[in-house]
Amino acid sequence: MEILLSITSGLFLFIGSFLCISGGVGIIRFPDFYTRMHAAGVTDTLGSAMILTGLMFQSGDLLVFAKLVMVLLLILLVGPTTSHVLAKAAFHNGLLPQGLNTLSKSDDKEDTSSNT
Amino acid sequence: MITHLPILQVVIPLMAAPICLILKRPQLAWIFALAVSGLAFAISLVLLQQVMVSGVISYELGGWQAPWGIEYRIDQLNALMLLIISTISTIVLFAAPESLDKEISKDKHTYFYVLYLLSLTGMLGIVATGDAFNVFVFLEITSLSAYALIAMGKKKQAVWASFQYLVMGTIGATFILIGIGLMYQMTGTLNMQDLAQRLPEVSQTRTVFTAFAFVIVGVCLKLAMFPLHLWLPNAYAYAPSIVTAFFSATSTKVAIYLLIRFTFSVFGLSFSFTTVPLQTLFMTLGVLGIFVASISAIYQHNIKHLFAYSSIAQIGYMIVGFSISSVSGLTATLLHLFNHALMKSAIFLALAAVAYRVGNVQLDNLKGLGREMPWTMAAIVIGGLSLIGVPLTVGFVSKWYLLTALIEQGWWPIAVLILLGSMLAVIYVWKVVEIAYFKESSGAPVKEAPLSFLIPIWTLVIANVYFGIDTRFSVEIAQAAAQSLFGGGL
Amino acid sequence: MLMGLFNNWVVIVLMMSGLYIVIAHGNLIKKLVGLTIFQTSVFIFYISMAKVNGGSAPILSENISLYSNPLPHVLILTAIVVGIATTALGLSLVVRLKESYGTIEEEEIQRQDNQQNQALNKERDK
Amino acid sequence: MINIVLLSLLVVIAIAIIRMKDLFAVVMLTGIYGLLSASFFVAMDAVDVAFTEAAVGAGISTLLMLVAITMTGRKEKVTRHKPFAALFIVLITGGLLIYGTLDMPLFGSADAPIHSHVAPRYLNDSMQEIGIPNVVTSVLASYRAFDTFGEVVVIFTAGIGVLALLFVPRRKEEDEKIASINDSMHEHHLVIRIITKMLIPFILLFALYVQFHGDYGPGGGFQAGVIFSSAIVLYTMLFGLSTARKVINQGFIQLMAAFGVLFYGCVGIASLMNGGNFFDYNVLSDDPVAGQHLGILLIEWGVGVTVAAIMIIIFFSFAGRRELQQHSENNKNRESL
Amino acid sequence: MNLSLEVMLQLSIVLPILSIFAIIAAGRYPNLREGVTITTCLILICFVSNLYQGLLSGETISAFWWELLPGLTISFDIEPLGMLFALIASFLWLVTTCYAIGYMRSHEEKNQTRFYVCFAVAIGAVMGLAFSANLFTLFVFYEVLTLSTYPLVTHAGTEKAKQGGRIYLGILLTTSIVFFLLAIVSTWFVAGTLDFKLGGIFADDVNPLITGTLLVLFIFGIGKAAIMPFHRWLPAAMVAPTPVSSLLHAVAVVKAGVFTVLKVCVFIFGLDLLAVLPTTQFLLYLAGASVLIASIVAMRQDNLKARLAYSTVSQLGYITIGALLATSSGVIGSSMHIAMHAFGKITLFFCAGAILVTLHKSKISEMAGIGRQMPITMAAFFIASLSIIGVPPTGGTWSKWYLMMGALEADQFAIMMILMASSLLNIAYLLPIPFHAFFPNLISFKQENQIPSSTGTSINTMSGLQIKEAPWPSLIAIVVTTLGCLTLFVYPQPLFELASAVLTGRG
Repeated sequence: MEILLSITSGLFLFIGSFLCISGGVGIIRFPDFYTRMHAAGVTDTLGSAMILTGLMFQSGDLLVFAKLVMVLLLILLVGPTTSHVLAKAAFHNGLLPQGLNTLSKSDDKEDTSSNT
Repeated sequence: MITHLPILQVVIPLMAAPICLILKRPQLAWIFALAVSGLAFAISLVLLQQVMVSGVISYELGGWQAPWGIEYRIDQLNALMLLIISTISTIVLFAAPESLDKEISKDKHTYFYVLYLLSLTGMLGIVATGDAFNVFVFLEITSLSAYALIAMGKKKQAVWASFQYLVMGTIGATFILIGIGLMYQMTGTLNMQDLAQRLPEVSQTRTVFTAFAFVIVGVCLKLAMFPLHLWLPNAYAYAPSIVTAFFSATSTKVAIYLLIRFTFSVFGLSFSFTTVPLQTLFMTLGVLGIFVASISAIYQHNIKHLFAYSSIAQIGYMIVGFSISSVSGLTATLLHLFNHALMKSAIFLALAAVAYRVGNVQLDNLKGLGREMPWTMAAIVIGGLSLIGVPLTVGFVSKWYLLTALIEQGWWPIAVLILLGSMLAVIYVWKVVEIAYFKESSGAPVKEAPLSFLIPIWTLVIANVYFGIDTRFSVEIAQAAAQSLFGGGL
Repeated sequence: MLMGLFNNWVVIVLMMSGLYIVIAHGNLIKKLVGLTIFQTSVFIFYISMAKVNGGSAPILSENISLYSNPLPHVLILTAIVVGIATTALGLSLVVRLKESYGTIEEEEIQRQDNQQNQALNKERDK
Repeated sequence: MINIVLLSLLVVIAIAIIRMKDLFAVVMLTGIYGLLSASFFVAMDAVDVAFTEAAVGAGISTLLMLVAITMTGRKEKVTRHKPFAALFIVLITGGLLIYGTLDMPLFGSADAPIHSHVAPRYLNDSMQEIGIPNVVTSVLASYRAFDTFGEVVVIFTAGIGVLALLFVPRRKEEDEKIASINDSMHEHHLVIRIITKMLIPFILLFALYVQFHGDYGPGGGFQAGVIFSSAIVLYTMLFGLSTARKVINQGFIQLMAAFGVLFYGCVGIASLMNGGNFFDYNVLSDDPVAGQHLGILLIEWGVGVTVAAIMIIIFFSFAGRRELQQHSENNKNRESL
Repeated sequence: MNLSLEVMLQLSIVLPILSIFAIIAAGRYPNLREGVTITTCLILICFVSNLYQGLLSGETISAFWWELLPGLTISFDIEPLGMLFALIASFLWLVTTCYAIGYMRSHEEKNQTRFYVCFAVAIGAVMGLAFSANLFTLFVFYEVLTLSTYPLVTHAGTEKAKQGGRIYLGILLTTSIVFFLLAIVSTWFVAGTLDFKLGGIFADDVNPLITGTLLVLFIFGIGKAAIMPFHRWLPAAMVAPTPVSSLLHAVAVVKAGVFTVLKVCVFIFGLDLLAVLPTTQFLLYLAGASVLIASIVAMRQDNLKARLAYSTVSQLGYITIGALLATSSGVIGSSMHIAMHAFGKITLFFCAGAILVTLHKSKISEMAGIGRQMPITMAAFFIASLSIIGVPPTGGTWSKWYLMMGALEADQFAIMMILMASSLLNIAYLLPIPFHAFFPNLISFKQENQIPSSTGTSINTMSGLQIKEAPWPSLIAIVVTTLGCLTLFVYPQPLFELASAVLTGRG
C-alpha cells in the first residue's frame, strides 16, 4: 500500500514539475506577449495542481490533507482569473497580438479609464 | 502606584496619543496633550527625587527577571534626561496652538498633537529602557513621528528635508540594529546590564569591535555629529517652528545619551577608550565640528539655519567633553546637555514668535524688530549671550566645566580652540543683534508676540539665567550621574 | 569553514547592494527600494544566526527535542513592521514631493532648491 | 543546501534591481525579493517570520509602491550621480562587516552563545509558565510584550504620519461624480468583480483563523491584520474608493486604529490594577497559566485590529491622493479641450 | 539708621542696579528721573564714605552672596585699592550725572532713559568689581560692565555707532573670553583657589614658566587696560556722546581694566613673584611701547576726542608699568595715578563736550581763539592738562613722582627714560590747545569770529565778544573736577595713605 501511494505521488510530482519547466521554457521561447502569457497560464494552474495532488498523497494526517485541498481550490479559482485580468489589461492598453494590426470595431468597446 | 512610576512615565503619553486622535477637535486635543505632558513632567520630577535618594530603580516588565523579560533601569543619567525632555515638551506645548494656526492647515492640528505625543513617548522610552532592542523600537517611534512632523512644514522644502532625514535616519537605525544583532550574537542577551557583564570576556573578538563601530556610527548619524550632520540644518529650518523648538532641545540630546550609555555602561570605559582610538577620533571631530558649523552659521541668511548650525557646533562641545573620558569631562557634557536644551528651546521658541508675527525668518525680516518686538528680541539676545557663555548665564557654567576638564588633562591647546569656537559664536549672535537693533524696519509695523508665546519663552529665559546663577541643582545631578557611570557600569 | 560563514558573506553582499542603491541612485523610489532591501538583508542575517543544525521550528511538540532559537524571530517580527512603516512614510513623502516639485529625481529637486535660494539672494542684494 | 540556492537567487535579484531602469519592474522584483526571503525564512525554521515577511514584505509593500508609482511615473533617469562615492562607502562598510564575521560562531552551530544563555529558558519553561506550543508567540506576547507594544505604536505612528501627509478632506459633490464613473466601469471589471465577491469572505475567514491560531502554529496579530486589510484593499481597488469609504468610513477606521492601541495598553493597565507589573498576565485571572492565555489572546486581538486599521488607513490615503490627482488632471484636460 | 557695614557694602552694589527700576518708572518726567539718579549718587557716596571710615578704623568688612559653582563663590571684601577705586567711581558718577543733565538737555539726545539705566548698571558693576573678594566675582562683574556699556557706546544708533560698537565689543569680548577666562581657569587649576591674598596665591613650587604665561594671558586678557595690541576699542568708542566717553575713559571701564591689572599683579601673583618672572620684563617694555606710540599717535589726531582717547591709552600704560615694576612705590604711584588721571581726564572730556555743545567744534584746528568765549572751560582744560602732564600745582605730580621712584628702585633705567619722554610728549599734544585758545595770532582770529549762536549762557562783556559758556550744570561739573585736580595736589594725604595701605594690608 505504501509503495503504491509513493509511486502515484512521485508520478504526479514528476508530471507537475515537467509542466512547470515547459511553462518556463515557453515563456522564453514564445514570440509575443499573449503567447507567452498562455505558457505562464499553463504552469500557473495545471502544473501547481499536479504538484499539490502529488503532495496530497504524501501527506500523513487528515489536517494537512484538508489544507492542501483548500490550497488546490484557491489555485484553481485564482489562476485563470489572474491570467484573464492580465490579458484584459494588456489588451486595454493597446498591445495587439502580433499577427493582427487592426481590429474590427464590433467587439471592442472603448471605456473611459481603468481603475488601477 | 509609586513603584510603577518608571513604566507610567512612558505609557501615559503613549496611551494619550490614540486618545488624542479620538478627541477630534484640535482645541481639546491641545489641552489634553498639555495635561499629559505636565503629568509626565511631574512623574519625572518624582522619579528624579527617588533616584537621588535611593539610587538605581529597576522595574521588570511583565514580572520576568532581567535578561529574559524587558527591564527598565533608571539611574541619575536617565532621570536627568527624562526631566529635560518632559520639561521642554511641556513648555513648548504652551505656544503650540497659536503658532500652528499660521503654519499648518486647520484639519491637521489633531494629527500634529498625536505625532507630538508619540515623539515625546519615543524619547522617554529610549531614555528609560534598559533593553538594547527596546531602544531600537522606541528610536523608530521617535524618528517616524519626527519625519512626519517635519514634513508638515508649510514650505515645500520641508518635505524634501524630511525625506533626506528619513533616508539618513533609517540607515542610522539599521546600523544600530546590526550592532545590536552582532552584540546579541556574541553574548546571547539583550539586557544592557547583562551585556555589560558578558561583553568583557568576548571584547577582544573582531565581531564585538564591529558591533561597537556600527552602533557608534548609527548613533552619530542620529546625533548629527560633524561629518554626518547634513540632514539637520534643513530639517530644523523648514519644520514648523514648534517642532524645531522641541526637537532642537531634545532629539540630539537623546542621541548623545545613547552614545554615553553604549560607550560607558554597555561596552565599558576600558574597551571604548583603549582598544578603540575613540578619544582622539572624537576629539578631532568635535573640534572640527565646532569650527565648520560656526563658520557656516555666520554665512547663513535664514536665522533658523543659523541657529541650526550653531546647534551642531554646540554638539561639537558635548562630543569634546565626552571624548575627555574623565569624570569632570563627562560632567561637563551632561551639564552642557542640560544647559543647551534650555538655551536652544528659548531661542527657537522666540524665533517661532517672530515667524508667527513676521511670516518668515530671513535675516532681513528681522530689521527693526528690536523696537517692535522688544520682549522676543530680548529673549533671543539673552539666549545668544548664554550661547557665547557670558557669566551669569547657563552657557558660562558648562563652558567653565569644559575648560576645567580640559586643563585638568593638560590639553590647554584644545581649551584655546574651544574658546576661539565660542568667539565665533559671538560673531553670529551679534550679526542677529545688529540687524534687530540698528536697522530700520522696512515692512509694516509688527506687534509684540502674543502672551501665549511670551510666557513659555520667558520661563525658559529665566530658567536660563536662574540655572546660570544657582547651579547647585544641575551640577549636583551631573556630578552624581558621571560618578555612577565611572563607578560601576550601571 | 567556508560553509559556516558563506551564509553571512552572502547576507553582507545583499546589505551592501541595498546600501549602494540608496546612495548611488537619484530616483527616490529606487532609494526606498534600496532601503527595503538593506533592511530585509539584516533580517536574513538575524534569522540565519538563529538556525540550529537539525533543529525545527520553535513550536513545542512531543517528538522534537532540538529547536531553533525563538528570540531573533521575535525581534525580526518587530523589525519587519518597522521596515514597512518606514517604507509607507517614505512613499507618502515621495508622493508629496512629486506634487510640489513635479519630479522625484534627487538632482532636479536639488537644482530647483538652489535656483530658489539664488533668486532669494538676488532679490535681497537689490 | 536549499538556503544557498535561495541566497544566490536573492543576490541575482538584488543585482537585477540595481541594473533595472523601469520602476515597475523594480517594484515587481522587490516583491519577488520579499517572497524569496520569506521562503528562506521557512528554510531557517522561522515560520512566523516567513508568514509576516510574505504578507508584509511581499504583499503590502509592493502594493504601496505600485500605488506610489502610478502617481509618480515609471521611468528612472539614467545618470547615476555619485557612483564612486557610493561604491567607496559600501566597500568600507562591507569590509568592516566581513572583518566582523571572522570571529562569529559558525552557521547553525548549536554551541553558539545565543543558544546557551537566554533562549533555553524560553524553550524549556515556556510550556509550564505560559502553556502554548508556539514559543515565538509566547515570547512575543508575554516575555517581551513591551517590544510588541512599542512596535504596535510604530505602525500607529506610520499610519498617523501618512494621514497627516496625504489627508484629503472629503467634499460632498465629488462623491456623486465618482460613483457615476464606478457604475460605468461595471462591465469592464465584470469577471474580476464576481471572482472577488466569491473570494473576499474566505480571505476574511482566513484572517480570523490566523488571528486565533497564533498560539498553536505560525500566525498572530500582525499576519491576521495584514490579511484582513488586503481583503479590504482588494475590494477598494475594484469597487472604487468612494464605495469602500461607504463600507468603512474614515472616522470609524481611525477610531479602530486608536482603539487597538488603547486595548493593548489596557491589558497592561489591567495587570497593573491587579497588583502585578505592567504586562504581567499571571495576575489577570486566578490561575496564572489561564491568565497568560487570556493576556496573549487579548493583546493579539489588539495588535490585529490596529494593524488592519492602519493598513487600510494608509491605502485609503494613497488611493484618496490618487483620486485627487486624477480629478485635477481631468479638470485640466476638460479646460484644455 | 545705623546699617551695619556689611549691609552697606552689599547695598552699595545692589543700590545702583535697583535704581534702574526707579529710573525706568520715572522715564517720562526728565526732572524726576534726573532727581532719582542724583539721589542714588548721593546715597552711594555716603555709603562709600562710611565704608571708608570703617576701613580706616581697621574693621574687616566682607560679605558672601552665594556659591555659583562648587569652590567658586560670589563674595565681597573691602581692601584699600578697592576702596580707592570705589571712592573715585562714586564721586565721579555724581559729577558725570550733573554734566550729563546739562549736555543731554542742550544736545537734545533721544532715549536718555536708556542712557541713565545703563549708566547705573555700569556703576553697580564697577562697585561689585571694586569690592570683589576673588577673581571669579571680578570676572563676572567685568563681563556685566562690558555688556552694560555696549548700549552706551552705540547710543547714537547710527551706522558709525554700529561700527564702533562692533569693534568695542569684538575686542573686549574676545580678549575676555579667549585670554582672561583661560587665565582664570588655569589659575584656579594651578593655585587651587581664586581668592585674593596679599602675597599672591601661587605656591612656591609652581614652575615660573607656567606663571609667566599666566601673567601674559592676564595682561592680554584684560582688554579694558588697553595695552597696545588690544587698544583699538578706545578710539572706536569715541563715537559715543561725551558723558559716555567720560564714563568710559575716566570713571568706569578703563579704570576697571587697570584696577584689575593692579589687583592681579598684587593679589594673585604678589610683588616678589612678579619680580622674578621671566615675562615681566617683556610686558614692561610692551607697556612702555604702548605709552610712547599712543602719545605719538595722539599728537597727529586733529579731532579733540580722538587725541584724548589716545592720551588715555598712554596714561593707562603708566599704570600698568607701575604695577609691573613690582616695587612698593611703583604700586603706590600707579594707584595714585588712577585717581589723578581720573580727575584730569574727566575734566578734559567735559571741556571737549562743552566746546562741542556750545561752539559745535570738535576739530582742534578750529579751536584757535575760543579762550575768549569760554574762559572758564579753557582754564579748566589748562589745569587738567597740567595734571595729566604731572606739573606741580596739580595732583598729577605725585603719582608721576612715585612712578619715577618705583622705576628707580627697580633700577629700570629704560622705563625711567620712557616716563620722561612721554611726559614731554604729553606737553606736546596737550598744551598747544589751551595756548592757541587764549593767545591766537590776531590775523586768523578776525575772519572767523562769526560764531553760530547756541543756547549756552551768554554774558556780554566790554571786549565786545560775547562770553558763551557751556550750560550751567556742565559748568559746575567742570569746575568741581578742576578743583579736584588742585586739591589732590595740595591735600594728597588720604589718597596717599590709601595707596600705601594697599601693600601693607588693612588701613
